Amino acid sequence: MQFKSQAVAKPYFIAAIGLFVGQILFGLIMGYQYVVGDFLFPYIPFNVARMVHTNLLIVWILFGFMGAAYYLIPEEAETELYSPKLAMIMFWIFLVAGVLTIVGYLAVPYATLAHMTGNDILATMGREFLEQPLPTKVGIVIVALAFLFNISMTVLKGRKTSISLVLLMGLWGLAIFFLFSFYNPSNLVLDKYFWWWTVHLWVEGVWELILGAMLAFVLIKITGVDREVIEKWLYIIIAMTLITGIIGTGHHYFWIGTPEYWQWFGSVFSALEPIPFFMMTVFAFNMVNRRRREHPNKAATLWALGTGVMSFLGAGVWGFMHTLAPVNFYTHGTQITAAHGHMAFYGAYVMVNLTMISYAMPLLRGRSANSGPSQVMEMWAFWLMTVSIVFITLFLTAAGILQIWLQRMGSNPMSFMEAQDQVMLFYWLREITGFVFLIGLVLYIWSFFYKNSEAQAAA
Amino acid sequence: MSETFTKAMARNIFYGGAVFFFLLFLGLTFDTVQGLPKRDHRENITDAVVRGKHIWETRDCVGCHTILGEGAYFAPELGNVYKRRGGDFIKAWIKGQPTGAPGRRQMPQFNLTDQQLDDVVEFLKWTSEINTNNWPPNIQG
Amino acid sequence: MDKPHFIRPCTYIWLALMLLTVTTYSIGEAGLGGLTVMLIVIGTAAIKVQLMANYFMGLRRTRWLWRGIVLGWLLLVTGLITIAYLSTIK
Amino acid sequence: MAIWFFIFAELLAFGIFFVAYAFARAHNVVLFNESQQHLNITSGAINTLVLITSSYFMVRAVAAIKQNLSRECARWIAAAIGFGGIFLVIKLFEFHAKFADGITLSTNTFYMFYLSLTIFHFMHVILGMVILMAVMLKARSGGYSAENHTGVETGASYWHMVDLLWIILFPLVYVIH
Repeated sequence: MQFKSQAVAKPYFIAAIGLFVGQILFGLIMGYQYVVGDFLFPYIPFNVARMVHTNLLIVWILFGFMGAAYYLIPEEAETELYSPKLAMIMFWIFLVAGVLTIVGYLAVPYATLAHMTGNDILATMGREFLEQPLPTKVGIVIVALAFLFNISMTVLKGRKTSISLVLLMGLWGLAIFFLFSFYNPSNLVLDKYFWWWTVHLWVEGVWELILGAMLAFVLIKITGVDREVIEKWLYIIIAMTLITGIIGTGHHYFWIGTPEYWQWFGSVFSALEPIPFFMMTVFAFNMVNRRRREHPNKAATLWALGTGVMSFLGAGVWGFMHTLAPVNFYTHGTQITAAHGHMAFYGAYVMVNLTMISYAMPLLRGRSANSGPSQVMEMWAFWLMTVSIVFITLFLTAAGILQIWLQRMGSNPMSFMEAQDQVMLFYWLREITGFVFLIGLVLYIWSFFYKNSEAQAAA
Repeated sequence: MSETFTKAMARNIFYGGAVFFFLLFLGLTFDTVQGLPKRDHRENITDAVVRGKHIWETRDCVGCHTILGEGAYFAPELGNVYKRRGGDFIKAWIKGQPTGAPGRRQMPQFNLTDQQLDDVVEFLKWTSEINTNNWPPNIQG
Repeated sequence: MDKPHFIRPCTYIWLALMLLTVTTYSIGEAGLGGLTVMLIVIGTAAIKVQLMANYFMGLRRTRWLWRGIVLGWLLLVTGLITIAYLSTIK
Repeated sequence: MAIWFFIFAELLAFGIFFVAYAFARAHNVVLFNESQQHLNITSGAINTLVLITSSYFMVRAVAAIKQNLSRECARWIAAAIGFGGIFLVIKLFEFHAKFADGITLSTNTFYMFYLSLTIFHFMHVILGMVILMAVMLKARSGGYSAENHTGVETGASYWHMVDLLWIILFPLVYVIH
């Protein structure tokens, strides 16, 4: 850790992992509700558990992105952070706002929460991933602006590298596209059209810039390969990301009332979207093979390589499976979408955050890497979590295919609930695998404390 | 053909490509927004439909159901439920929840007034008449 | 510094491309249709692209790999187009 | 090396669209043939000649810079940009005529393909001209030499690719049926 102010990243990482645990717990609750419908009803109905699960996911990934920025921007810009104090204030505001929102979801019926928080003035609630009350949404904008001000000023007064510029573009893009969540027209088609500007242009647009910048930073530090080479790869990868991803938004505009030409543009461009993820995998393995130093943090290297592979599998392959319009006609709104969602989110954004945390946390605690045994435990955590996500995706894909076959094909298709009863087996298997994932996560956290006292290697 | 390829060239391709395709996307968005009125029969958006959408959002129905295929996959698709079941069934179903059947998926009781129930049905009726390029594949949704 | 060797052939290539375009245009203007005409026109387009790639883009002077990819792309695209058109004939 | 990667990405995208056009036509031949009659084939042919000539100018530009004649190179690029401009003007007239007839992306599948392919290509011509403009300015100020002129070659290959795509697009959309 070269700069004092990088220590600001530590609370962000800790909060991120804390919220991650919360997300997985609610995931397990929902997984069980799929098989035992009235579990925890009426205290935590499924839609409330889902709000908590998805909102915790997004908030903990944002915490991870902010922590990563607070760690790598000073090091890239070779200067102290503009205002560590502002960063800490924003940390508490964002954490408190997040926790209050989750408590609000759980403690009060959603309609009451909406009434209490001014949803009648400006209705922005009740949409997937954007269920947050108005004050929380405004709070997110304030925190984001303060955060962007803080790191932008740091870069302005320091060295400007491609990695920090790309990260800034990604984070500024994230804040700008979040503004579309305030636009909620009464025409459902327009509402959905611009809702995707927040969701799709996040996860298949600017977030991939952030993913690329973070991965490039970690790879430079771990492999010691020349910065010029890594940053050239970074630019080509994110060029392909935006070239394919922007018009790729069209694969959400097949069936929501938008004109038919989107079926052609959406299919063609989103079919090309796996290319940048494939390039990222080749990039990661290429850099690690051509490494010029043996970095002691083997676990972080494994995470970096895993990010490439799993994001290509989850976002690329599983995305391509149901992105072409004729296929999507049948898979739209089924468990296939859920399967893609799980592996894509884990493979791209969860893993890149865990890569960053796995690389930066030891440095923040005064050593270049954790001890041998703790790294072994961390690798166990890596494989447990990654393999269980693969199985969850396989089970949901199987459930999805069967659901399509029963509910949408053939001469006398079943009703929704009849079809769901036929795929219960896969939901049981998914729930069990979810517990394996939890074990992996617990191991991951434990590995930071396990047998680390004596391995006090110099930072 | 020279083999050297500088980072500056890669950066220019990134900027050029991003701006190019974002402009193209804006153009397509302009054309879509222009053409939407002919497809989404927005002239039928009555006050009831607006109130119905507000109820749909403030009860977070999208937390369990999908509408036009988007949302949660825990409960049936409601984009075409009006055609599948009709308004009266929908109102009776909402009023009669939760079923309380052990082990079955439960829908909360939202205690909607009759006016609110009519509004929700109007919203679902309007949604079912959007030209979605004849999705879903069948009435089951 | 004498004139680069490739100016003269490129001028001829340019004229050839112009000529081929005019023939395609005249076929189109005459409104001719049918299998043979379609094959002629697609063949002309393929030749023009190959000339363009080899001479104008200078692929003749680069490693075999790049020419292979462009040629492969060209064959694939024109081949699939021909298949699509043939499927409508029978 | 990677400029070629970017050119192949463009070729891939256009290639998929060309094949999609061909197979979409296979499903409704009558509609495609009928709508194709309304296209202004003369304007398409002239545009092809214009672009080929413009490409030829870029070949001469590369030849000039290889002889260290940077001012002459800049003049050839200017000519290429000029002809690119002519292409855009002809195209705009053609689009204007179509839009005046009330034809849009949603009229029918043929016009959807015709408009999206030609507009997508139209924007590539504009992007190509922006690149050539940058290269010309640098060439005029002596930025290139016989030993170091990758910029000119890169600009030239991109411009040739844009012309190459049109060489396929013209017969495919305007002529064969």
